[in-house]
Amino acid sequence: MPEQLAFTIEVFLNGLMAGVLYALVALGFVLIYKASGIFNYAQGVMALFAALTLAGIIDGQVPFSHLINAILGTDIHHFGWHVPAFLAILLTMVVMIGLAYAVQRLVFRHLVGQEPIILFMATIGLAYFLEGVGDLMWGSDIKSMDVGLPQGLNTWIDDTTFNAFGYGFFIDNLDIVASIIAALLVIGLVMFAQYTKQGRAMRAVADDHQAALSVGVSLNFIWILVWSLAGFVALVAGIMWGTKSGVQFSLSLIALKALPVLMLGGFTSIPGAIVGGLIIGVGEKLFEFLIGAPFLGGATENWFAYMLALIFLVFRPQGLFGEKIIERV
Amino acid sequence: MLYRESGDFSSTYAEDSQTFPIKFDRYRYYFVLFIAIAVIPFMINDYWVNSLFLPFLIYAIAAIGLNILVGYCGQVSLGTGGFMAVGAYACYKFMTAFPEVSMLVHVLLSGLVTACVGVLFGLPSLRIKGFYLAVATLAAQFFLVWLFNRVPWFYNYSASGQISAPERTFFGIEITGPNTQAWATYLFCLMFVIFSAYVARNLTRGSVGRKWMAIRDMDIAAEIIGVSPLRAKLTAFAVSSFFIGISGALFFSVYLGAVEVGEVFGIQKSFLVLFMIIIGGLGSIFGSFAGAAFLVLLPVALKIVGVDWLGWPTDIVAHLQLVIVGGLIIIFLIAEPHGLAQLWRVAKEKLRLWPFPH
Amino acid sequence: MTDGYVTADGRQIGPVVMEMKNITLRFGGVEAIKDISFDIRQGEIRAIIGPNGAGKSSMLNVISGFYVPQEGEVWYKGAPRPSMKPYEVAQQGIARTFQNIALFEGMSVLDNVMTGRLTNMKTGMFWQSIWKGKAEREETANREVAEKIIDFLEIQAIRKTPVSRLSYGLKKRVELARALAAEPSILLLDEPMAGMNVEEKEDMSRFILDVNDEFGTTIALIEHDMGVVMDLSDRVVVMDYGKKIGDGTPSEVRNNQDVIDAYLGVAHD
Amino acid sequence: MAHTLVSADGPQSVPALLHRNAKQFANAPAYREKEYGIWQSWTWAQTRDEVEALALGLLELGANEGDFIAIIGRNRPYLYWAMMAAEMVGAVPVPLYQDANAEEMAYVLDHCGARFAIVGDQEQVDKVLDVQNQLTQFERMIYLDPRGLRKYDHAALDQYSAVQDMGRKARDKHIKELEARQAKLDYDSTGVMLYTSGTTGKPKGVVLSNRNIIETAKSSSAFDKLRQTDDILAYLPMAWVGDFIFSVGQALWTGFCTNCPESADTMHVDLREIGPTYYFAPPRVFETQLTSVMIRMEDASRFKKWLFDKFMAHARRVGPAILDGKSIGAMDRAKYALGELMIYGPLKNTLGLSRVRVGYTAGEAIGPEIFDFYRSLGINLKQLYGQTEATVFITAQPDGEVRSDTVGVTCPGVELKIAENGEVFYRSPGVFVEYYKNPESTADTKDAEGWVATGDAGFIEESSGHLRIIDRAKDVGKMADGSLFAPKYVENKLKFFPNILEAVVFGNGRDACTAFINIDLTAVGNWAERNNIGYASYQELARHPQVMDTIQSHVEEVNASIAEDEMLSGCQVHRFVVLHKELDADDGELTRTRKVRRKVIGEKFDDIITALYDGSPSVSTVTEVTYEDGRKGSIAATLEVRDAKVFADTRKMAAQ
Repeated sequence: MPEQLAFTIEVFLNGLMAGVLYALVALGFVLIYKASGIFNYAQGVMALFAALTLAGIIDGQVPFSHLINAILGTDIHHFGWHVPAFLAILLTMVVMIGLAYAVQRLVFRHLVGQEPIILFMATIGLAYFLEGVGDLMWGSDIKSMDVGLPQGLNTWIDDTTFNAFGYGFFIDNLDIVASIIAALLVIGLVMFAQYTKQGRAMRAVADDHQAALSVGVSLNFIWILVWSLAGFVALVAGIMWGTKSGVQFSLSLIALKALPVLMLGGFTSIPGAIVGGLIIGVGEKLFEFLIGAPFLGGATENWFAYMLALIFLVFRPQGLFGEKIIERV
Repeated sequence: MLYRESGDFSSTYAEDSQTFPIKFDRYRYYFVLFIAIAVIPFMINDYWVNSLFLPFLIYAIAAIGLNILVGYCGQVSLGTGGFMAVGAYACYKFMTAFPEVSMLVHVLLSGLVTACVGVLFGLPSLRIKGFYLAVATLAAQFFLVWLFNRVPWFYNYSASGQISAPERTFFGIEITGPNTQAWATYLFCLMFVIFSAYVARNLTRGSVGRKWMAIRDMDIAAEIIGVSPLRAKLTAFAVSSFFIGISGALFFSVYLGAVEVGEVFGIQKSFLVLFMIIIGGLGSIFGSFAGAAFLVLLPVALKIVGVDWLGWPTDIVAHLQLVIVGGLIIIFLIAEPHGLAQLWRVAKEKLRLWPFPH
Repeated sequence: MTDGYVTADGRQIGPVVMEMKNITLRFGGVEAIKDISFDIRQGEIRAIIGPNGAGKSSMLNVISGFYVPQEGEVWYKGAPRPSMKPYEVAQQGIARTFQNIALFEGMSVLDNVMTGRLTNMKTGMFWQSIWKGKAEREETANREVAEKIIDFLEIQAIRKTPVSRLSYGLKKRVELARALAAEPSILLLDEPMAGMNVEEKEDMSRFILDVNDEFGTTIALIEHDMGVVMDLSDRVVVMDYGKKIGDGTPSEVRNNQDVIDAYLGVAHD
Repeated sequence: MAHTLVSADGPQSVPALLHRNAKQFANAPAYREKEYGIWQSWTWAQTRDEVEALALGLLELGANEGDFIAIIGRNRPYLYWAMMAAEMVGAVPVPLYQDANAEEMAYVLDHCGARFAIVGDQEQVDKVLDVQNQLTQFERMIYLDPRGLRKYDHAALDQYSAVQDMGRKARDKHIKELEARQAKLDYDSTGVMLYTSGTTGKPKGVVLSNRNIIETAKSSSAFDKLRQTDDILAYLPMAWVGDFIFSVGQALWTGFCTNCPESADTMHVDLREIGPTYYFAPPRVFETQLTSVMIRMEDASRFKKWLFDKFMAHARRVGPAILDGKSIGAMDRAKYALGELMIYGPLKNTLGLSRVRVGYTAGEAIGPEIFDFYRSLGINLKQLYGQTEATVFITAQPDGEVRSDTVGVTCPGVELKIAENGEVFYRSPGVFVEYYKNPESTADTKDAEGWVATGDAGFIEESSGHLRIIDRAKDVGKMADGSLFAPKYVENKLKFFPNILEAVVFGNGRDACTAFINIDLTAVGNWAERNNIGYASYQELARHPQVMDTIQSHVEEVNASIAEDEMLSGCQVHRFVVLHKELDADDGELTRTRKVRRKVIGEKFDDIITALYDGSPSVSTVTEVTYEDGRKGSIAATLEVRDAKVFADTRKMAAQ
């Protein structure tokens, strides 16, 4: 029956758009992982941190105001100015680069050569740390974020689909814009990795540290670079999620969404991240719509992605596009 | 400095491989045991029990469990919260289904149930390794929490969707429910702690333990010298989950009394226990205790200092806590990957060599 | 299956215990081993030599069941060996050491040696969790064996040291101890002397010989230092580019033209 | 459960004592050995069975009464049992120095005409096989450790355990005979024969009867109130009479436990684990231990060093007094107690001496500060004076009367007399029977009334009644000006400096004294490292000017102290050299017990001695050396000869 079919298609489209966002976040992971073997659990919190910072800068908050007030007993909150979105984004990016530098300098430079799992746990620690700092800087209250992205029902699609199917798809402009930006960003990053000097250096490092070193690539630089890129991705993701549902802790959970994407796509594969993202995005929405909600009491998005990835991994441990692991002794 | 070891030798392998080969350590251990069993129960009140002792004891069990999996067998799991939930809900179902049975049985059974679930989610560990596995265990975490949230049978169709512990006894003494006594709940949990530590120690010192550690240190070599990865990993998952299940059961029935799975056994819980063993020391039972104690005491200490003394708003202290815990994890991973346990070991070595430096 | 016979160098060795029959092993397209056959006799020291990348290690991995050959059979104790997991092979009494040391860094020397006994330790989890009684008795019994090995290889002094603190040479010795602890019927040594100084090499050779005649252990070893091999082994298989180019006593092999060619200009590292 | 003495009509032989212990202390530990990671232990009952099994085995192999059975190897329970087993079958055990070279071994084996040898491992088996063809009576060898011996021809070779099994099987066949032979043993039958390393000439076989062994063991045990629960560590050569008396004589008499280390290089670890209550070590052991303590403390943190120095100073002040039970101020006692907790206790613990109740040193004079160091820690370290011919004990220091410069009062049952030339004579139940196959030397050491010449010069202090030894009697000579020349006395004073390992003083019949000096490589080497002075060899280090200076300052200090003693002030060292090689038993320059062989050295280095006296500033020489593996080589060197300041008699100076 067309009605049902139409719903399904609508769900599919929404899934697709969510998927693009997943892909974007996942890309952040892949970049860092490829270049430094670090599986950055803190990616999500970085998005939150970026969003908080951006929102904070835009309406001119004083960083650490709560803490300062608590210590000095003062009562300062705002500088009393408002920073234009564009400038604010630039400033935030600067902050994120500074963060990238600090993280590389203070944490991972001391953990070079550790097993991946140690690094992974370190990023969990980092996640906690960042979350705490973010809250201390800007306060933990939910902030709205407006950088001028269009929002609300896209009437054009609504009309056309209505005329076509006799049922109007409800698709949010934000999602469309977001997925377009994400798509562009994804393409951009791939280009960067493939064609720029730094990009190639980055891949060289990913393939073989020693070799890269011997041809004079500065690991330190590359690592700071990838962390900055990850920061940038986080910022973009933060903006979109923030605009959609406000800047709050739950934002950091998109990391948890991205993990299964990676397991599906393989930690080292950029296309994997993209395809994986789409599969998961579409998959979980459809599953929820067709099975979850009607039969399982809903909210299956929480685990569907993981279960899918898990089952998938058991049969193909290296993921969709990951290289096959040959064990030696 | 305090050690007097000469003349303290072993003439059988049993003596040589006992847990505390050095007399001095042995006596100190007996002393601590004595304090814990025969002194503390007479000195504590509800406040101390609920703010310190119960959480410490219960987390210690969970930490021991997780340490067996992560520290001894090298399989990182982020599903601890989920498994504790299994323990809790299993316990709840048993308590409600068989009211007259002793709590002891309920808790142990919950442990067994969790062990089975653990094995189930351990199966993938045969194919996937390292943090692939770590991430995979998140599946368990989310799925289980969702399960207990969404399937009414688990919470006996209660309107709130919560589970709350009815009054149950152990040898006629009330252990759960509103009107329990501090010493009773304390001793009940202590009993399980001692049991867990004893079993964990025995397993890790023997052939099972060596299989686990072999897998941890170099799985391929382990398989080639005759260790079946399947059995080694699954036993680790089973034992680990067994303890985690017990702690989950106690956490719900004795400590909290009522639980909303989402907030109590969420992923944060998984991380908390993981942090305990990282700070305490991977691959060390003492470390499990140290870590648990540390992360139980820290918030209390912070609250006392931040809120009570300095009069800061609680949320700021809470955020500060995040920063400190996160920072500590990183610092420990960088400076002392073997955690407090290692620091303790080093200190001990220094004392034994005193007055010589090496 | 033939009986014991005397090598051309006049040493009495036993009947065939293991036989490779037309083994071929491929990785993707690459042929690591091409249709190789040879046998290992009871109580002998059998060397597999050849330049780097000749497929020696792959051969050892086939024997220890870590690689499964696409073609050919491994005969063990007079019967074709069904395909089995490496740990099952180990339980059949085949122990080995590794080219780049594969000790369990997180454990003490003693514990590492004890892991060699794992295949003999059968007590169930339940009894182990109680420890007293069954488990403890088993532990002691196996500890005695382990200690004999430790004494034999003269590593008493480092018994309780974590292996991570040991020198390279000692690690190699501990690894040998771990393999011996299993009381194997066949002992595979993958370049036991790689990266050792002359002194350490001498010690190691001595130990290998002692093991062979104290315990009568059959030994198959890989080494590309010709000199060492010639002194140690009863019979030698020479491999090059995955093919067998020679098989016989050291003296026979030494005069084999193909072998000489293969070794000409081959860098010994 | 201290054990009460049994009167002389008690057990009359070593085997008899063994049987008594097997009954009386059946389940008490008799022997322990660190092997396979733990202390393998045997109770007295088990020991008796092991020994008996071996004895029966020996009978099966055809051991006769009066046979000599050589025993060679490091200290192991099995070898002690071998001695007892030998005595059981009426044979005489002859322990040999395991590090003796082939010729020495050949001589002894041939001299006593041993039929059997019971040895430790391949090394000794090979040694004996080498010399076997020179031996007429030698028949079979029994070895302990089968390693590497599998391929040997076993026609005349048996494994220890195999012999025991043999014995157990043949029990019924031989047990009567064995008992009969043991029954025959009495106080006068030979218990053991020990070869004295002999500072000059060939070793002599000292025959000791059961009386000698048991009477000495009895009286000395009583003297120090040894207990059945005591523990000793057996690590000194089994061929040395001391080890025999401690690990067999006294062990059997009081029934305490003898512990054998795993190997020479784990000695210190094992010592620490066992923590003996009754401990003997020659001065050099205490010396090296003290040196290593000081060296280890060097890299300790400032605070620890400060603590260490502070408390050690206090200990030096009051420690010995406290040990001697003198009355000390409460304040000092308190401080000492604190020190015990902070420093002394831990130190004794790490040294493995915390349980020592009776500690002895002998054989050489011990440096006062070394001696005091240990006593100040509260370790009851004492000196004794003895020799093989006396079954060890001649004099010993009773608790509470301990000094570094005397060797104590006569042991129970011992009489002393001093000859005009100052030589010390003694008479006691411990006096040996004879030198085997050597009546004339027997005669000139032991006279008709049983007085034995020690060959040492000394005198008895009127004040304390303690004996003081100056030197070997024959070494005490006259200088050109007729004044007394006591080289050992000077040498000891020199050797008390950690930097000086050995010293040989010359001057007999000359107008002045000169000296050879060996530096202590550990001590000086460590000093060199700390002042980053590089050196490739002992020789190079010994040549180093700064080292020479240090040694010179030591020599001059010694001269100063000698100057204070009227009698000996002539013995001040005028010139000295630091030798280019370490004096070594393998080169015959020292005895196996590391006593200096004056004559040998004098001949070997006469060119250097001439240089010492003809005033030349340096001397070049070539010396032959023997390496561990027995190969010979030679080293050439040019040595600097130094003049040392000498002092006039200080009392005159004080007068000015």
